[in-house]
Amino acid sequence: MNLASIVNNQTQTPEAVLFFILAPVMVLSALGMLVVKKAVHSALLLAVVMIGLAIFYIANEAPFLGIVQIVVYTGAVMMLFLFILMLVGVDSSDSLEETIKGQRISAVLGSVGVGFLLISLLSRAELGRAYAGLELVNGEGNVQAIAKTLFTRYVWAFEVISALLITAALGAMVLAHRERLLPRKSQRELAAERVRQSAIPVAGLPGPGTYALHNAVDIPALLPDGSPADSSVSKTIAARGELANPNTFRMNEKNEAGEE
Amino acid sequence: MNGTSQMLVYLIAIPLFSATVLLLGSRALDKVGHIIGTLASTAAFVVGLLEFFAMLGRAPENRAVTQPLFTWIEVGNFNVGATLLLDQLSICFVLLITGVGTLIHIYSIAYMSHDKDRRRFFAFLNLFIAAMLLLVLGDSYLSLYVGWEGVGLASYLLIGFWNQKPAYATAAKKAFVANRVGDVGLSLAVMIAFVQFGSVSFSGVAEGVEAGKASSLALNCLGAALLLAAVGKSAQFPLQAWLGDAMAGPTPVSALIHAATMVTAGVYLISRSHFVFDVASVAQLLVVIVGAITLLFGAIIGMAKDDIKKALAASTMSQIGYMILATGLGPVGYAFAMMHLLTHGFFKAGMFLGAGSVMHGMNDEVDMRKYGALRKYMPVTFITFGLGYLAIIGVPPFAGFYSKDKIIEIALDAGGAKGIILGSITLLGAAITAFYMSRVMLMTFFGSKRWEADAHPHESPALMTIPMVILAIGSISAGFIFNLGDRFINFLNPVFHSDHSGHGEKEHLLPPIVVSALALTAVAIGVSIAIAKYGRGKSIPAVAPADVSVWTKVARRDLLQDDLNEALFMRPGQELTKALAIVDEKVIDGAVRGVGSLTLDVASGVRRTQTGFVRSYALWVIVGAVGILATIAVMSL
Amino acid sequence: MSLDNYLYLSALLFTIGAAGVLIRRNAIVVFMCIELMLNASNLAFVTFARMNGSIDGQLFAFFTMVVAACEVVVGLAIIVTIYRSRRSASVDDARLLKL
Amino acid sequence: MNSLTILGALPLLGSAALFLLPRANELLAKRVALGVSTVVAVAGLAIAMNFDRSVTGFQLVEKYSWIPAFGINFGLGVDGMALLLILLALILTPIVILACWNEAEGSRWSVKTFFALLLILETMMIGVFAATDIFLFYLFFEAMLIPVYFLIGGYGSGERAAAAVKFLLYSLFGGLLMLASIIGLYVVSRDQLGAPTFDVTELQKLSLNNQTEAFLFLGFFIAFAIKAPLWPFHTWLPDAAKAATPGTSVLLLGVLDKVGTYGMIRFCLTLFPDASKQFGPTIIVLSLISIFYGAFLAIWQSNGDIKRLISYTSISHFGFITLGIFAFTAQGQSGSILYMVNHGFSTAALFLIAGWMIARRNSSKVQDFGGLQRVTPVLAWTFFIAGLSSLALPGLSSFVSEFLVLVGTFVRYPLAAVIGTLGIILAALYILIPVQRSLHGPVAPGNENLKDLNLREKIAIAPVIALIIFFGFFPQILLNVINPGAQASISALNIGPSTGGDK
Repeated sequence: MNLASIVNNQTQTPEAVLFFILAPVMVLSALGMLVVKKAVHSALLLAVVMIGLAIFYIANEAPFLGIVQIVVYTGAVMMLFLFILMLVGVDSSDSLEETIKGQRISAVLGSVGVGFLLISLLSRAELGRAYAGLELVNGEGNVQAIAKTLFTRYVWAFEVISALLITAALGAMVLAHRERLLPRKSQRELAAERVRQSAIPVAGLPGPGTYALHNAVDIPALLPDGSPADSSVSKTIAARGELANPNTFRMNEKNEAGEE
Repeated sequence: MNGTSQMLVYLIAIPLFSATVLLLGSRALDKVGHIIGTLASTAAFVVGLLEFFAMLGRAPENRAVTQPLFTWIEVGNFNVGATLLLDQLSICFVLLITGVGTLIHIYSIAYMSHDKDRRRFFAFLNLFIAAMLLLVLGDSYLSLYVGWEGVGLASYLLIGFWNQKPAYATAAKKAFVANRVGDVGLSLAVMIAFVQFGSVSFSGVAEGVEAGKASSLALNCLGAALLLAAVGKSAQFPLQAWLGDAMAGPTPVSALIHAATMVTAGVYLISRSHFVFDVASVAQLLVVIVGAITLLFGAIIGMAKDDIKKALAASTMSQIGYMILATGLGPVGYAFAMMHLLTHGFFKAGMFLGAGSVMHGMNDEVDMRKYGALRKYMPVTFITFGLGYLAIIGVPPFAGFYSKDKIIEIALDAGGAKGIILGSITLLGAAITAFYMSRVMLMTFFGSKRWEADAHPHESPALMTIPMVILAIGSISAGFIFNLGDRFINFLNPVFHSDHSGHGEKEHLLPPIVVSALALTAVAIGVSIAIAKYGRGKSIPAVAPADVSVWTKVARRDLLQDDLNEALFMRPGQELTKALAIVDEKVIDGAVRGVGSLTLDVASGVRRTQTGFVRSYALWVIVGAVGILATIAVMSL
Repeated sequence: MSLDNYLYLSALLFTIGAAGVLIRRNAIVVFMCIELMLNASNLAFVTFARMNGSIDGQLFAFFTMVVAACEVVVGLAIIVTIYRSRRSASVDDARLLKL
Repeated sequence: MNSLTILGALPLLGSAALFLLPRANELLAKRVALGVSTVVAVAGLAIAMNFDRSVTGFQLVEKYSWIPAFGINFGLGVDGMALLLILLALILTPIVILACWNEAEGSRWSVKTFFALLLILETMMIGVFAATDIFLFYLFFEAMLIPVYFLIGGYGSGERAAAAVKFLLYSLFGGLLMLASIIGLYVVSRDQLGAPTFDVTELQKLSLNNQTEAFLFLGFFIAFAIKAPLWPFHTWLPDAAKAATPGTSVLLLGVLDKVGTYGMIRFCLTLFPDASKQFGPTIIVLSLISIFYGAFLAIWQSNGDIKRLISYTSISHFGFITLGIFAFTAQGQSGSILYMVNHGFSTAALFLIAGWMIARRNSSKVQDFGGLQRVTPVLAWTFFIAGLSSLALPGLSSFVSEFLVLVGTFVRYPLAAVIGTLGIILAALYILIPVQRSLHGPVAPGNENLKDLNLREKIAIAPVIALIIFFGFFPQILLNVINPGAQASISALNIGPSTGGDK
């Protein structure tokens, strides 16, 4: 017997168990989305909800949708979100301080109202209580069933939605396209500009350790006057505070060092 | 049945065509414009004469002829043809209009010779002749209406001929508007006639009245409406105020339009509508009252005027009062009214031309106080003017005697107290007429010279004097000829159906000879007072004395007619206009704009909900969702 | 267990997602909450499909996923564009709609 | 036969051609516009020759199914009234183009666009009068606003933007009410006739209950009263007329506003006879108010703006037109229709000449003129004749129509007619006062060197003046076309004696 089949309008016990374990997790995750400060955390919590949903789809005899949910949402869409978060700034955390007067309280009231009304209406709705189940329909397999309907009855909608998809892709490209305000500079111009801006050395930055007595990457090069050139060392190293002092490798001091 | 004539249309068409040519023509026509105009008028006169003789050749009951031209307006049973009608009544007018009109055209050639717009002047004169002929030739009230307003237009144009002077332009406007008030009456009359009789032609209405189609109330309303029209056009009380100002026009215009022809159109209208007034006793009484009041009104104003033209205008008003009064006296009066109208046409036109001649010689001075002793310098003018003077005051055997005397006679015969009152008024009017006309005569031609320094009076050229002479001849003879064996009365009889050819047979209040004696006595009294006051040896101040009685002041102000009009109509009208302008701006448009600004206010209030925070908007979405869900929940309970 | 429980869960997740949209200010988190709402409705679709014994619910869920994918692509591109010009991913900072 | 469609399409094609012309070659654009409109006018007159005056219904009928689901047809056809109004539009358009040759120069937009808009407007005018399908009528009714809006807003003067918006909002408001009524008619026709229809002749067969009819009537009537405009829906007109170029004003007042009164006859009276009777007395009162209100404000404007003055006189005249329509008599009806045509010509003349005066003097204030008769006699005389036509001087065309309206009203409502007749006194004032101020008197400073009309202007104004005079004496030519339809519409009302004098 199929685990998903319905008996006396009731699901079988394993499904109930699954539901009562997963549903609270999902609700809590969803609620968590509202309260966590960091957007990344919200995204992760959303992913949890989505995976839960995918499982429920499968439980609801929609394996195809379940897979698609994981592939498209949890895979593609959530990745997209994360990419954007990276672009916008990973750690830009939201202040949860409300700035619009009365917004939060009315939001909570409104949402609670919607939820309350939805649930109460659902509970009173006549939903065709003799549940049919999808065993018959999914007889040849869920994907086949979906395909059969999609390419017959919904073929027009399918075509339209594909047009929508293409349009959306185009739209995204247009939006992301940065309008060029000035003509592109040729290499020659770039070079001339570079020479004119004396702040940047024309010949390129010195490598680490040049003229110094050591050529490790954390040793700054020495300028002609003997002072160390900070720009010759990677900034990361400088940030870590792992910059070595070239003076420690000076000749006259080397002896002192050797003596020690 | 009436005969037809194919020539009637030329009466109107010739002057109309000439007017069009003169108006549209270029400056090249300037040199011959006056000749074309005069020829057109003369041609119309010739046509009129031909028609007249043709008419005399027919039996009295077949003398009326018609000429249907085309269907003018036909809607449902409202059917008005453009048809011309020439009967005994119209032919009198046709001859008067074209005859006097032609004389005045001739006179104007000289009078207007220095005006660079002379061509235009003649065009207007021709336009007037055409319109006036249409007025008297139309066979329906509506055709008459066209001529009626046409002469009003011509009058407007001619009064305002020198409209570069604001006062003259205002006078023209005043005349037109006063006439328009009268036109309301004519409009209403046509409407009443149509509703009551289904026809607006004279014959149709006459038949309807005869058949008793209309109630007495309707007939009296019709009569009153017609009277209103006549009052407006003929400058009768209470619409008389425009006539004095109308003297702003060139003097030939005053002679033709505002003395001889147009202003008598009211008399024509009432006479033409005799069938209505014969059965509408109240309207008829109103006619008499209007005539009587105007008669005295004009006479009183005439006494106080120093402007020779305004004095003559007041006299015109008064004389037309006589005519109107006569028409109000029933069948017996129409013919006498017509007779007085024709004789008045001669002598008043003659006197106006005389006045014009005087002005011509006196640098366009109109103030009689600056005349005096002109008889030696302008002999022809003096003699023709004097003949007219004798005619108007009613000295036998001049024309005015016959016509005015008859009116006094029938006024006395009106019966009872009415007869006595009317008789006294007409006699009083005759006395006053004699007084103020003598005053004009004395101040202008006798006494001492009171000229302005640069005045060089001289006799006018022949082109001006000849018409005056012809008119003077008319003033002498017309009355006598008309009255010879009641010829005129009998001629008009088929129109008025008044079987009073032997009016002598009726019971008189006083015998005719006594009436004539009374009238002559009244005239004599008037003349004597005038001589006593303005005669030989009396000094006449060059400036009108200010220390005169209140009555004189009132009379000089035209018996306060303008003040009254201003207080009753103009001021309230102006206030109303101003108030309405404010209402339009503030209330009606204010309401409209109020809707606009209300929308803006509401919008700026609602705008506050748009904080720009996308989360607030989202909140509203949620609120909406809650609302929808709640509705579903409530509905499904 | 009744299948209704899936629906209740779906409603609950949907509500939480909505609340997240209203409360969080980081555009990316808001966006993730929207995804949560879409996913919650997908769960309802799938459950309905099972209840009614018809595959259509699953197809709807499938379509929703495609649309959601499109939305994510465009939405994130917009976020990036805004971030590039404003140096901020907070939805409160972009309030040009206000007059 | 689809002569009406072709007629209507011609100006549209012309405007398309204008848009294709080079912007710089203004003269070419003007010539093309004049040529196209003249051709259309000639074609219209040729079509009119085929009109059978003895038939009462629609002629030159065309009908193509357009939106079958709602029973909407592309239906065209004309009766006497529609034909005359179309001809009015066709004759006025070339005259306006010729008269306003240089009007569009120096504006925000190009000259060719101005003339293209005029031609588009001509198409709309033909369409609105020829439509026999209410939906199509509504379409033209609203679409007409577009070119006018741009003509006012793009080429006007002063507060043109505000005036254009005011005009647009007013008209849209009315149009909305009408749309509601049209939808109402659609619903009723679907219920009663089985299939929904918008055909005017079909819709006459409906039997509506009183309340429905009253509401539907009001929807149409208010839209038309705004368009006409009737007091108190008039305040857009003076603003629009003042801001618009004279040519636009001519078409706006001369033709477009006639859609209001035309609609009252075509739709209000025929579709809602009972409601028309019910509201008749009220509308008579509104008309009387309009007559006097417009007249008084016109008199007031003789201290002010000449274009506003003319538009207020039009409000007064429109009062006469509605008076005649709702008198429900043959005379009133024919008179009103004739009035529409005559008013078109007299207002056209007034506006065109006022426009020339303003262009010469660079001011639209009446006080700034003065003594023009001495300086520019032809200009002054044409203005004077146009003014006389406006005050309905007998012998000029508007007299016949005004008098017919009054007679027709007198038959049914004597008191209203008496009051209305008093309006002619005010007419004399509102014409003669500005005439005196602007044409007479001493030459006002600044006017000494004004130029008289040139040949182009004379050619433009001559036909209008000629028609004004001609139709004063031969109105029967027009009345023969008008009468059958007018009498049919009155007898369809079934409202007792429709003409006077039947005793």
